[in-house]
Amino acid sequence: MNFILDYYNYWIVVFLMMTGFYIVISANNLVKKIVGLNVFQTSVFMLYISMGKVTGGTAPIVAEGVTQYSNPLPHVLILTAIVVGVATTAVGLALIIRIKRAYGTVEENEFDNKDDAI
Amino acid sequence: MNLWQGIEPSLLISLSILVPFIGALLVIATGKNPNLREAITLTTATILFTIVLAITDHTFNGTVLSLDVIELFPGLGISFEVEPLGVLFALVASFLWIVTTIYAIGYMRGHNEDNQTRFFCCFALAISSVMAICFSGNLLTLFIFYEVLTLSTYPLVTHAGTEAAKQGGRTYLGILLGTSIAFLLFAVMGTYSLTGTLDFRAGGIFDDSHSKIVLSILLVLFCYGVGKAALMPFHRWLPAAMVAPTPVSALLHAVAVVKAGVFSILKIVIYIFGIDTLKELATTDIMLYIGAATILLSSCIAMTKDNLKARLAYSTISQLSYIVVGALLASSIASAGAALHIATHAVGKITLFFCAGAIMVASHKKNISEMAGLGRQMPLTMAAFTIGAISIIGLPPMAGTWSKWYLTIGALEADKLIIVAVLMISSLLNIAYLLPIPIKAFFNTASGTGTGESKPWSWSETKEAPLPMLIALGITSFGCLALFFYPQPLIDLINLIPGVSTSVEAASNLNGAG
Amino acid sequence: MFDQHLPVLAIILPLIAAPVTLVLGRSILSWGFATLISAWACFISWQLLATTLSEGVISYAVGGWAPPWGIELRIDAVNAFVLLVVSALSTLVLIYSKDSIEKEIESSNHSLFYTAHLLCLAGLSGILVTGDAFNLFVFLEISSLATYTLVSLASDRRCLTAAFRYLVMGTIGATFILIGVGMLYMKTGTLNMLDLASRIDVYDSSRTINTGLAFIMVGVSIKLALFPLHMWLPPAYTHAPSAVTAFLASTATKVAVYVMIRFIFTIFGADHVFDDMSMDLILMALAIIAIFKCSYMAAVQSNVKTVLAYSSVAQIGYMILGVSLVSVTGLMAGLIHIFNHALMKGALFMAVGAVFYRVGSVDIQAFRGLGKHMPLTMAAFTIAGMSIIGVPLTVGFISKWYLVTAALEQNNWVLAALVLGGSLLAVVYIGRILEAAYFQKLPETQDPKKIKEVPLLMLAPMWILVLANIYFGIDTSLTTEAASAASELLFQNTTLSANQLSTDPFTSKALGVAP
Amino acid sequence: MAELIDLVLLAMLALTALRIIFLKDLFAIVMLFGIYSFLSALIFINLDAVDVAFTEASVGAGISTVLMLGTLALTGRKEKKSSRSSILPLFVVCVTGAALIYGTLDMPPFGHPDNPIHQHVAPRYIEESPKEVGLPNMVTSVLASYRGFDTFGETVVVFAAAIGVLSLLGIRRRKDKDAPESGLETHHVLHVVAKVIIPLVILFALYVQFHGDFGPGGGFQAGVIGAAAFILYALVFGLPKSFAVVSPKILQLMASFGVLLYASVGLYSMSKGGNFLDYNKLAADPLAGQHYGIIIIELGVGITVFAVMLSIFYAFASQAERSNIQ
Amino acid sequence: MFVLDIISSILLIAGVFFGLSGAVGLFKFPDFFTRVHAASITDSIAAILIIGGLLLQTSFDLNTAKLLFILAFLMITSPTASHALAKSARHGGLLTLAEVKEEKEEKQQEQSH
Repeated sequence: MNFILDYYNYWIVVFLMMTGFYIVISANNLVKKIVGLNVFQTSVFMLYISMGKVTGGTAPIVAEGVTQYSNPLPHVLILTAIVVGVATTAVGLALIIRIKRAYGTVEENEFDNKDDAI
Repeated sequence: MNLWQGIEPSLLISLSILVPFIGALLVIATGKNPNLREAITLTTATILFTIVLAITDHTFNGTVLSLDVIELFPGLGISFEVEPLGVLFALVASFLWIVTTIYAIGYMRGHNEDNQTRFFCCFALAISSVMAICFSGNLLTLFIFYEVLTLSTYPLVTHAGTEAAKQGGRTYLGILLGTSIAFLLFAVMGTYSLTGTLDFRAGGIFDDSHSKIVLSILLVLFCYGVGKAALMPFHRWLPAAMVAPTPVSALLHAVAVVKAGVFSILKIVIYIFGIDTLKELATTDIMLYIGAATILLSSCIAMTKDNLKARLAYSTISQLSYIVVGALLASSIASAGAALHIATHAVGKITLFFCAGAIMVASHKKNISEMAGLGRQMPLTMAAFTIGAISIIGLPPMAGTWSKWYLTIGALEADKLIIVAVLMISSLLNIAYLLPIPIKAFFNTASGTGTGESKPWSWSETKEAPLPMLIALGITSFGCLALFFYPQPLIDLINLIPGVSTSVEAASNLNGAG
Repeated sequence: MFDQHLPVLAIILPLIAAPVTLVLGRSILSWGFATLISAWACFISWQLLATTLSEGVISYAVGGWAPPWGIELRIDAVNAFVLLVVSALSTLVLIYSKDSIEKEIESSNHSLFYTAHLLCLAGLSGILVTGDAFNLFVFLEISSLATYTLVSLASDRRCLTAAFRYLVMGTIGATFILIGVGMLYMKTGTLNMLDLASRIDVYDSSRTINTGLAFIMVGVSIKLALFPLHMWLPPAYTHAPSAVTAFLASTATKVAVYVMIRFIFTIFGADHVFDDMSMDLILMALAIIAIFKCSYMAAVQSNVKTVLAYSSVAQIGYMILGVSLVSVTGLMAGLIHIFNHALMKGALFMAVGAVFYRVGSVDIQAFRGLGKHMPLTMAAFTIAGMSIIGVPLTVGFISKWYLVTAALEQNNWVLAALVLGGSLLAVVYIGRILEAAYFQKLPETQDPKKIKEVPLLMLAPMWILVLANIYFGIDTSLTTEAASAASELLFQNTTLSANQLSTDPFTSKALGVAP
Repeated sequence: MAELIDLVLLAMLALTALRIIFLKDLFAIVMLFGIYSFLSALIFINLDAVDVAFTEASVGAGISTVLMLGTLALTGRKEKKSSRSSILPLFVVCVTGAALIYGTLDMPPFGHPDNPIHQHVAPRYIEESPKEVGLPNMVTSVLASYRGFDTFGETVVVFAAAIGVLSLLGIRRRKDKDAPESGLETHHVLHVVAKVIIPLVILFALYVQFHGDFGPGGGFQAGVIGAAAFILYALVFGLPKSFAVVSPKILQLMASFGVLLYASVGLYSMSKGGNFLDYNKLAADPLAGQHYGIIIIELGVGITVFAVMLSIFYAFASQAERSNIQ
Repeated sequence: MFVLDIISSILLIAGVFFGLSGAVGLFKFPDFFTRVHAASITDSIAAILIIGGLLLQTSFDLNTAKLLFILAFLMITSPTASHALAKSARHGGLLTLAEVKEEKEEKQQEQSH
């Protein structure tokens, strides 16, 4: 029981990651792929944040009478990672729009048929 | 006979390699003007020959010429060192280059080929890499210039640019590059990792510490890695290369390239393995018999060929195997015979090829069956052909006699009677596929002209090849004769090779010692 | 005055130059500026290499915070060596691209192209120079984003789908790396590479650490297109503008290889990765499959750029093979091949770009008869091709030599034979192109007057690379010196991290002295 | 109690994710992703990561969703039936997941105070940073000072994204005046309300920008919120009007300027003899120096993010207009 | 403070009730406009009640002010949102139930004639 209490968080997060990962590699629609990518990354962020948590700690902002702070480092890393994620998303979506204009579809198998695939 | 007294001996090596190279550049530069271009080629060839003569001079005086160019890997690099065997080969190649150039001028013009500049340029490049091979001081250098030779002759093979030529070129490049990368380089690096050196040393670089099995494997790798030696089953490239213009076939595929192959094998056998080590290897005999088989088989194939050049090509294959066999007999006399055969066969075979080219230019005949009665039209050519043929067969009074003689003695000394038998049989085969040609040419009347022999023969009906070609023919066929009556310089040169001697008792002493 | 700042300058020069280039706008201006900056960066990395070879490791604490609290830039022979390759290639490609992109990228995007190129350069340099695992991720993303942009700049619509695939695969790879780094951080509490190295040993053979290792390996393998994960590379290289392909093919994957080497040797320690996890067998198997499968694929393609792309995957196989041999010589062979392959592929792709510039197609049919009409370009192509094959007196021969030597050192004769056999396939795919170029006539559709040599600005960098191919194939002192120094250093690290246990990781003593 | 909330939220997340897999309506998928993002933001708050939550809510749920919707407007909202088999992906995912689960088994227990990461590097941030950097918000001080180089790289990533989107889409300004006036010009209520709200939003953005040192917030959040204000304006009053307010060209300049501002701080500290981004050298008193440095670089980040986000939106929106006209 | 707690909890519970009812309505109601009506309950009355409840929980300091701000924002934005939704739906030519019925009847009359 204690074991489960220690790890349930990680396990659910892993499950979420894999859901996102599955969407990425299984989806045929490019927009859905991008959504999956975001779900995947957001779940990874959760992994980081949950490792920074200290039970009984508070947000790492100095306040009187608080001794136990959660770990600020993962927060910093994830702040960066989130922005990186949105940057990638933007470029990906822009690509999708261009693909739509060039091929008239955003379904992977369809525009594969329109070109001789390499 | 040393015109280059003034020059620092070790400089001669670099000269001998650079001169043809510069010649090639000049040829490109003067490509617009054929006369100038060919004059340059000719002068380059002559200069080169004098240089090689000078080097020979030094070798006889016993001065050691060596030159380290650059270190590719720590303790291993491109380096040159003159030794008798190389000098012998260099002499042959550079001398025949002059002759071939004269011939080629006549041929190319008579045939008015295009891309002549590329032709002469690549030709010079090939010669320069041959020189480098001759004087290479270690296995790496040998390998590198072996590759360069392959690549520089590829354009010559595909010279015509026709589909057939490209096909031939593919086979040529495929087999030569393939074997050399897959086997030769492998063997070279294996040797390096075993001994830590690649230098050519008298008596070989292997000692008893190395396991005989590995050495046996290496030997096989070397023999097949040097694809230019055309040991069966890697001989296909040589007939394929016959699509090239005849001068190319003559010099490169009767002399330079193939001889570079057998030369490499000789050199590896003598200076890497060492004759004594060779005796103890299991695979030596195997390769020996493969060589013997090649001799017989290719002679048989030669008989079936009607195309003259193809027949000569297969004859070349069998003759090359003589040298391989001689090398693998692991007896000093046999090695001497092999070395000598490089020279004698070169002279003989180039004569034959010249004749083939002359016939092609003069009467546009490729096939032997069409050549009946040709002797009346081209008596000189056919006479030369006869001389060359006899020399190849090894009958006195032609040069071929000596080399075969020594080979046979060597075989006897190594008491390998089978090999003796093989040599004899193959001589018969040579007779069978070479002599009929001149006989037909002289004594049969051309099939078309009905009863030709009724009217006497007169100069009027001769249609000889252009003059330069005839000159070349004359020189080489004279060479065949000369080498029979005056082989001494070459033999002396060969006797300088460590562990190799033409005298039976010296050999036996040496074996006793070894 | 900036001497002690060289490590950071190598990154921030292009980083700062990028926005300036965007502001400059006009194509010619931004070209000149970008080229200058890149050349300067190249000079800096040269200085860095010289310094590291003479004085050893340079450590630079960004923001003045001593590692592991701040971010450390750490330069040793390894990354200085690769950094030199990257910056030098970038400079040459920039010179080349001025004319090349005229044909391939619409003029409104030229300044954006240069900006993206500089960003990519900055990202790659950052990956190389940084000594911090997470900082590496950030710069990885910078370079990746710039790369997607560069690939998608081409005029052919297929570049879009190629770029998208690249983006998805690349992001997955980056996220895997992120997961892996997270697991390491979770067990050790630090992100600084050396500190990680010293603290991982405490938790050695922990399941979390091993999973982290696995994820990082997979992520990096995606980035470097190791065999089963290479599917994004051929389309991307085929449809990207030629200048971009020349740059990426010769730098991006190399940097990924460096990352793998860095993680294996410096952080996890070769003994752990190879002995405990027997990662070397996996890598070796994949590398060999890559060499043969992709060389074969290259031999059957009709688009020359695709041919070269597949050949790149095969060549990466050689590098990984060198790494997987777990010997100083093997690693050295890998590093040398990083350098040499950059030279060959750069030259090859530049030549192909030149052909596209004149003929407007890179199909193998388009090469017919070019030997006569574009002699210099095709000569360059020929020599570089020889180098790929591994013909003596070219760099290709050198790397093959060291690779085979490394294999034979371990008496692994089969492997040596395989390596040599692989180069036979190279003969095939290069031979096809050369034959078309030299032994076929120009098709009637092309008028011979239009097909002439390309401008000097395209020829010059191409030939600089070709000459480098020959020069470094003959005088190998620089490459061998740097590479051997690097590989010895890496193996030291492996042993070092083991006995760092005794020293206290909190003190910066174990982390090398900050200048 | 906290664990309970955590568990509930995680469960909701799992449901949302699964739903995304099986839905075919892309619009719904995107909306679900927005929800997913918000839920994860809640989890972040629950795990004491207020700054992250703030960023996730504004960047992840805000901008990303808007961009996805913009894309959907152009690509259509229905996903076609795909013929591809889902066996291989499922297999890959299962393997990866199994590996991850295997990896979790040796992880330090969740939330345990003496986990390695709370022992090794972080303690200094927690104990020293108020004295060394002088900011109550440790995240900001680590972000901007200890790991300032990361943040610099991150700003450049954003910039790179702008480059990518511009090179792909470009911002086309409509030449033809007779084209239908876009925006929601008939919604008078919207106009009024927007006019009321937008200033407040901008004010809030500024607050977040400059209060970031003391509470949650900072350059990124501020930049995004500011961009949101203008996006609202563009939505309500139409693209041409907002072009008139902030033209794309100016945005490009701003984006570059932000990065350069950040870099200039580093260069200045170098010229003062410190290392790159060494704020201690910026002023006589190290603490003051840190303060100046952080404020300036946060400003740089804010400007860049604002400019980039807005111009990305411009690019997407101008595409939409184009397709409307055609 | 006991009284305040009770009041606040009452408010909270009421708010939650309205929120739920709004959600239920969102699912149950027949057409778009009625659903908008149901949804707008959630973010008008429910929000007011919940925030009111929270207000009583605070110790009347900065947080109180913040909550009030939020409330004000919601009061402005959520009606506007619902309005905009309905209006644009109307622009898009969406009909209310009644209108749909009328149309049906007209059709039937036409057919009967």
